[in-house]
Amino acid sequence: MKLHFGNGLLKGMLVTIKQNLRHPTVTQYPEQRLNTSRRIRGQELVWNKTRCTGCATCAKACHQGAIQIVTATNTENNKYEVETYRVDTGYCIQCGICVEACPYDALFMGARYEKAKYRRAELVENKEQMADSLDRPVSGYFHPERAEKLPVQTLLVEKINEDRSKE
Amino acid sequence: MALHTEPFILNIGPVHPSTHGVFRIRATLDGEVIVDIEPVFGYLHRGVEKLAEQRTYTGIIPLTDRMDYITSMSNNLAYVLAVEKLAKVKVPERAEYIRVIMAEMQRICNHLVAAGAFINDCGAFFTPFLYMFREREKLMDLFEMVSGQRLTYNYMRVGGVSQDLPAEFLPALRKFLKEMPAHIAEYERLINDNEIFLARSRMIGILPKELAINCGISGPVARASGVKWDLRKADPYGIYDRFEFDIPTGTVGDANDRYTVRIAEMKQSLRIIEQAVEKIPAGPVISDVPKVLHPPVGEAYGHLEGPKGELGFYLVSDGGIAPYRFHVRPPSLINLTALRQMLIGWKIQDAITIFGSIDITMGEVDR
Amino acid sequence: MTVALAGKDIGPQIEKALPGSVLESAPGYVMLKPEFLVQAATFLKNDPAMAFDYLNFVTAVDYYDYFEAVYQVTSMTHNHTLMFKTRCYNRVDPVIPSIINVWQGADFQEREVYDLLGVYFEGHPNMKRIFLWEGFEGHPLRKDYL
Amino acid sequence: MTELFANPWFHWAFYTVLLISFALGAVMGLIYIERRGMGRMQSRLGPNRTGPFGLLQAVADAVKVLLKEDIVPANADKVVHWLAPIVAFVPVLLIFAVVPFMNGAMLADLNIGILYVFAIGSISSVGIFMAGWSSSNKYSLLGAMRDVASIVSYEIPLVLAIIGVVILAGSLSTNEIVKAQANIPFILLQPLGFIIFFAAACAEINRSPFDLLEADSELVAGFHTEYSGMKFAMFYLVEYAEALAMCAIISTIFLGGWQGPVLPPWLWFLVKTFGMFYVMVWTRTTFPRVRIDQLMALAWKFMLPLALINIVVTAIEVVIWPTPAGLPWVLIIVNFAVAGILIVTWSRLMKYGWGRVETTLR
Repeated sequence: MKLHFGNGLLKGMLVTIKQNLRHPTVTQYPEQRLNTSRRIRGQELVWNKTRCTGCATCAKACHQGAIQIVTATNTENNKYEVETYRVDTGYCIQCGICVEACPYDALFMGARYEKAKYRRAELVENKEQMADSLDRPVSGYFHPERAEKLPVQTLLVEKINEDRSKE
Repeated sequence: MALHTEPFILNIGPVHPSTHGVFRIRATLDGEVIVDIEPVFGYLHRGVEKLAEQRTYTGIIPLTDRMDYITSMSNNLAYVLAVEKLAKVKVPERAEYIRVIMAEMQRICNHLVAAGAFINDCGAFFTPFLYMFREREKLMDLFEMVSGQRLTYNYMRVGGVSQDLPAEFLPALRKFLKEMPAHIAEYERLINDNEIFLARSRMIGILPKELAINCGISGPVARASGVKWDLRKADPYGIYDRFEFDIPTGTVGDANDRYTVRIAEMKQSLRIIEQAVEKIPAGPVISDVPKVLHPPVGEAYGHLEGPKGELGFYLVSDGGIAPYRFHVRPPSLINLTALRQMLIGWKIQDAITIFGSIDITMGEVDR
Repeated sequence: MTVALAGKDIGPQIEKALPGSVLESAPGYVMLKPEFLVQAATFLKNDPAMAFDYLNFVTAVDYYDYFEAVYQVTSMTHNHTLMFKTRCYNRVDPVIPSIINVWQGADFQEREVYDLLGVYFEGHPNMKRIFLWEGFEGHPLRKDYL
Repeated sequence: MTELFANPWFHWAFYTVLLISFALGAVMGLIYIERRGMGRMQSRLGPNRTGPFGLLQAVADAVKVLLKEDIVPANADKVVHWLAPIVAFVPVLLIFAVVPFMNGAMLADLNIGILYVFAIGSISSVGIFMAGWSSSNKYSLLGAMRDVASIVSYEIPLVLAIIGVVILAGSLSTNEIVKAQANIPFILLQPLGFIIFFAAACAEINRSPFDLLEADSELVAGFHTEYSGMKFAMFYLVEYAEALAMCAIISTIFLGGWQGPVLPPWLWFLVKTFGMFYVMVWTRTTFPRVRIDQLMALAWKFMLPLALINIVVTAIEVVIWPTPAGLPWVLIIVNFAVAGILIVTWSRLMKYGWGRVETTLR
């Protein structure tokens, strides 16, 4: 077997030293944030109170059993309403099947992802915590009409190329 | 006077930098030489097969994500193929193309991890690993764009895929396809001719062809031993018969062959993706499948050429909403069958190299 | 394209080579008698017209009154595949002969089946639990295990 | 001031303090160079949070490690376990005694300086072996065994590679060797010697590609697997102090030490030392690790004969061209040609794919 000792070693060393001229790939995370995917499945669910009919399709679709839903008739105005809607985000694996299952577009994946908690009990989210609001951005997962409004995802393919052209 | 020596038992793992998870090799050593090994599994056993028996056919897809977490997309596809075979579901044309693109992207993704980790096991201090992860990151961006997550995609559905590709996906993928060959060339320059790497990997851990077939070994490991067997050619599932690609094979079946086969397969995957991107038609991405599937009574074995080997799902249906029996043919586990024959006689350092060259994911071995 | 051989065609051939070994020749599979399993497997592997050199998978299914071991084999030379099965009606102490000497690939899979379903494969040199620890009670994949 | 330095006690005290602070301070610098340099080569940034440009990262790490609990394994040989880091650290510090920072600026200008370096330098492997043995951990023991094997083998090419330089310089004193390089650094006259010395030094101080004793991909952390807190910090310090010492020795005997134009001599010395270390970082970034038997083979079958041939060639050259005046171009060309031819031809004798041992369980 042929062997020119040192040839391959030098070739490799050339590759590594050349990296010094290129832009590093990394992002300085807390300061420098990239846009996530428009379809991001964040660590929460966003629930729209007005659209939900309490049909519990999401709870049936959830194979983790993370969604608890209790509906009752309100005797005062004789309306059928959702009494409890609770998601244990500790059990939730963010698969998005509940969102796909919802026939009334009342359930969305949230776009937030920094949701670490100190206690397991805090991971259970109730109706109020899940409600659709401004500080709770909704992801475009399975909802293309929502996805269009979100910022475009930062892609590494494009980011690094940009940086290289600047140099 | 001969020195009195005793064999020495070393537990490599379950928590060890090079066992790719929580694998344990109970090695009997004579000095540095391995005399006997016993692989010990089960540290990541989660009972996927039992769990799946209580879930709907759609609900199992996220479980398959978590089996081999490096190749989630291929796992999804293999499972979905099995269910489609069982329930006789047709898949729209566009979905077939999307599936091919995704599966091949996943193959590149896996081979980048496998090759990088293998060189790391040879002792390189993370440089090839990080270079390869840089490109993997680009692919994961694309996966994230499509499915919303970076590792557990849950994208395939029975009868198609969950959502159509976003508009910005194909341009980004084309950009990636354009720059990837240069990156592969860079890896090759970095390590392929490196004498130390060759000395560590060439003619090490030879797996003979007959043994590979007899042990049921599949995927790049078998192909490196000269078994020209690729389910994409031998049993073309989906629309693989429409694409033109080669099956790279090795000659001797050593660790270096397994590495070079993976690099060559990445190039072939790029070729397939290029063809698929050219030809992808418009149209629906999922056929009309009921949300809760009731496949007819029967059984089906759906398999595909996963990045690690033949990944198959054997499903038995009793007509209910959940499979009666859900069995996985895990390539990672079965590729380890010949591990003992491959390791005996080599040194501990070689053991790590050979083990790394097989490329397993513990999530799939133990399930 | 891999040709899935019909059990109806292959069953009689196995029966011819090993009289009394085939119980049923269904379209999708061949049902073998457990006593003849190893011989039939050897025949399937060595017969030049069959040449099933590659074992896809081994598993077992619990049907309450019997265990069914399922084998899928492929021939890389002829590119055809066959599924054959065998049954064991003993629920307390089910035993099926091991085919590890025919296809070594069955090694871990038979151990897995033993671990999770409790079907003992006779003739396997290292028949012990693979995923669960020694001393684990019961076999989780059995339908009566809760 | 001069009288003050003439006082041996003052000289001794001054240089002792200087050397210890230099060793400790420069180790911080080396860690910074290693982590940042390697980070950039791996397409990332390296530590950049603590202090300006991450300069204080090493300090922060040191503080963190010192505050950690000191764990001694239950089955460990406690006394040996405790002594090991000290036994490993002290000899490394002693090496600096003969490193000339400027003309004559050294603790002791021994007339056998080079010999002293290697005599002292290999003692730290005793400390490493003590650590591996006393930890009662199999990985530690394997790592320590590998270290002893590699040290024993690599001492020989290491010393033989230097003899060429000693023949050229005509002295064993480090300061004299530097003075002899006034015209031309010995790397040009001894290219083969330099390559062998560099590789052997990497093996001696266990840097990649010969870092077998702490091979993180197979031996977890080698001999210091069971060390934590302060004692771990000591080993960390030993590792980098050894690298610093070796780089200083290489720059002294091959790169002309403090000799150099424009810049002050001590700065030249530091630049060369740190530059040499950067080369070590560079090789560590690029190369995989060799196997233990390949490591031995490299020492005995490749470096030892080449080092011997190098001595013979140098001796012949010294006889033919006794005192080269100016830049001896002929010598340089001949030496480089000899080095190239020898490496290429000798490497053809090596082959891939050996190392399998037929074993039976005894």
